[in-house]
Amino acid sequence: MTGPDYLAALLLLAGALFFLAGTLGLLRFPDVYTRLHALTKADNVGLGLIVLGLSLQSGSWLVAGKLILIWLLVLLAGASVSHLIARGARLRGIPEWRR
Amino acid sequence: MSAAGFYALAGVALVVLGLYGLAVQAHLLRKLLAVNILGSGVFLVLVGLGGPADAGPDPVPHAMVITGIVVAVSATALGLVLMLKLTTTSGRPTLEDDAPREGPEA
Amino acid sequence: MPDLYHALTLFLLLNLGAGLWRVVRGPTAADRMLAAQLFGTTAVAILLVLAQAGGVAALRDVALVFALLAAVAAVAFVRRAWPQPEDEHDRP
Amino acid sequence: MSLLQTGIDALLALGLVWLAWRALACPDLFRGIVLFIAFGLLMALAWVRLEAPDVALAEAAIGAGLTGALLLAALARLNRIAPAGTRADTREAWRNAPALLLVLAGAGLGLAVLSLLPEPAGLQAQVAAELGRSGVSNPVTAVLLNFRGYDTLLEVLVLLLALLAAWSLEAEPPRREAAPGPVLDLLLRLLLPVLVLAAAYLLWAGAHAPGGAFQAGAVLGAAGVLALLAGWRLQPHLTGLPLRLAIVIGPGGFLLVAWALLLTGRPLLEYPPALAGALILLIETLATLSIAATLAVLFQGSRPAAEPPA
Repeated sequence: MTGPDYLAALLLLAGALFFLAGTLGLLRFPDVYTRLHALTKADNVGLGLIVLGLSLQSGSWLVAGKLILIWLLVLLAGASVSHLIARGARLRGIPEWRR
Repeated sequence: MSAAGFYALAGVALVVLGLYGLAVQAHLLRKLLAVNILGSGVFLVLVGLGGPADAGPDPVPHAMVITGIVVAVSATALGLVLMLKLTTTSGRPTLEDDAPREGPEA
Repeated sequence: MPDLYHALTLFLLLNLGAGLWRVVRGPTAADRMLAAQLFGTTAVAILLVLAQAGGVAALRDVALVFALLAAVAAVAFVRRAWPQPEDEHDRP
Repeated sequence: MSLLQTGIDALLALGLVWLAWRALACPDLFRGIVLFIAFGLLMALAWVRLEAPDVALAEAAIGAGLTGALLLAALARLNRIAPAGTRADTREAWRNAPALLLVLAGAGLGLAVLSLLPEPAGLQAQVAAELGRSGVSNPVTAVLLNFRGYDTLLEVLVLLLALLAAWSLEAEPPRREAAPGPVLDLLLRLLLPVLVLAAAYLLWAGAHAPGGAFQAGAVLGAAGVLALLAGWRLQPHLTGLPLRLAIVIGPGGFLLVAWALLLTGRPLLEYPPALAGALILLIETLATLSIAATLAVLFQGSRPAAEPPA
């Protein structure tokens, strides 16, 4: 393994860590709003880091561009869905967690 | 066992689960889920048995499964329309025989 | 490197399995749908990693389709399957 | 095969069975549907592991997009028609099951599969030998549109049949959709052009790489479903003849090609090798349009003309 390989591996591992954090948040956070917060960490940062690591490994600008397009699409879907669900939850009076 | 073997056996399990669900579930939406799972099991067996050999995967079951997936979704859509129509007419999303009888004594 | 990719795939799959607990537990329908949303993202990550591991470019197309349709089920949920609050559909 | 890969396959296979079981057995229907959506997702991953990227594409478009939306929308309508009817006591039902019969059937099927596994006998060699004359270089597309073209012809006719049956049932017209709101509207405006582009790309790529009419049609159909969910409707002057034309142009064009070939004295759907590539692209393009229109209209469930103009 060479230098870029180590960097890519590091990015992939960091991405995996964010997926773990997202899942843990989904399991441990107390209400739907905080869980949304955890979910978007996996969408934005977790997938982002993995896409970055894989782009380094792919060795082709075309593939890297496609990977980034996929990431942007997931971001768009994740952000919109999070908004729609949070708004829906408020309209339906799902209570927020209070300590 | 090869990877394809795992999936073919999982397919058998899905066929059995689907048949079971189809037989014992009263709710028609659940029956539709069961049919879909049954179909997925059949697809897995088909592709698993033609699975990656030395000559590569067999494209014929792949083609059959692709048509199968599209037919399954259109059949599901039709099934859902039928279910809704039946529910509007009879007030229950179940077939007559599955529902508890509501005789005059009830 | 291939081992790293496969280990990563396995790890992401285990993540997905853990997320299933939220689908089963709920408590609200929104929680279950959220978990399904996370599964979609995880599947995209798995597909991209597997594409790199096996050198199969077509898997990136599968990931692309997943990314494109990630919102469909959730939008169907928000717009249809979630019981509407009373005033919502009376607006023009 | 490394231990890690075996672990992935074992986990996926077990996950599929577990999800199917929970989807069928859990008491709440909504939960069952969400589990079924997750099941479709894992199916796509399983196809990838089985080296079937074409199937994975179709499953991703249909399993992850369309089926979930279809089931959720139907559940919503069901809740409106019969609010009490969506909770059936499954426990009761699971007790009275003909379990022994099913265990026997499962054992028989399992034995059959196990006996067939050691010597996979496929048609790889035959397909590879004829691939040069098929007009495309993706073997799955060659099988779908050339070697077994009659299969695909009947399949698009099945789609049409399903739509005609659904329309003939005169289901209740869908309720007026609430206003989509700025976020959903923006999502659609950004996503729909990309979806159309991706469908065109999949259609074009199908000749030499995984993709093709079914995958492209499913992606385009999902775009239609998304638009319907946001409350976008066809202009009234498009719901009549133009929509019906889009629905029948796939099977119609396919039949015309088959008929024209018969007139030249060839067997049914045997293309001249020089024209095969162009004919396949033509049929696939028309089929993509029809599959997309049919899937989107099936999602709506009722005849669009029956709706009052908004």
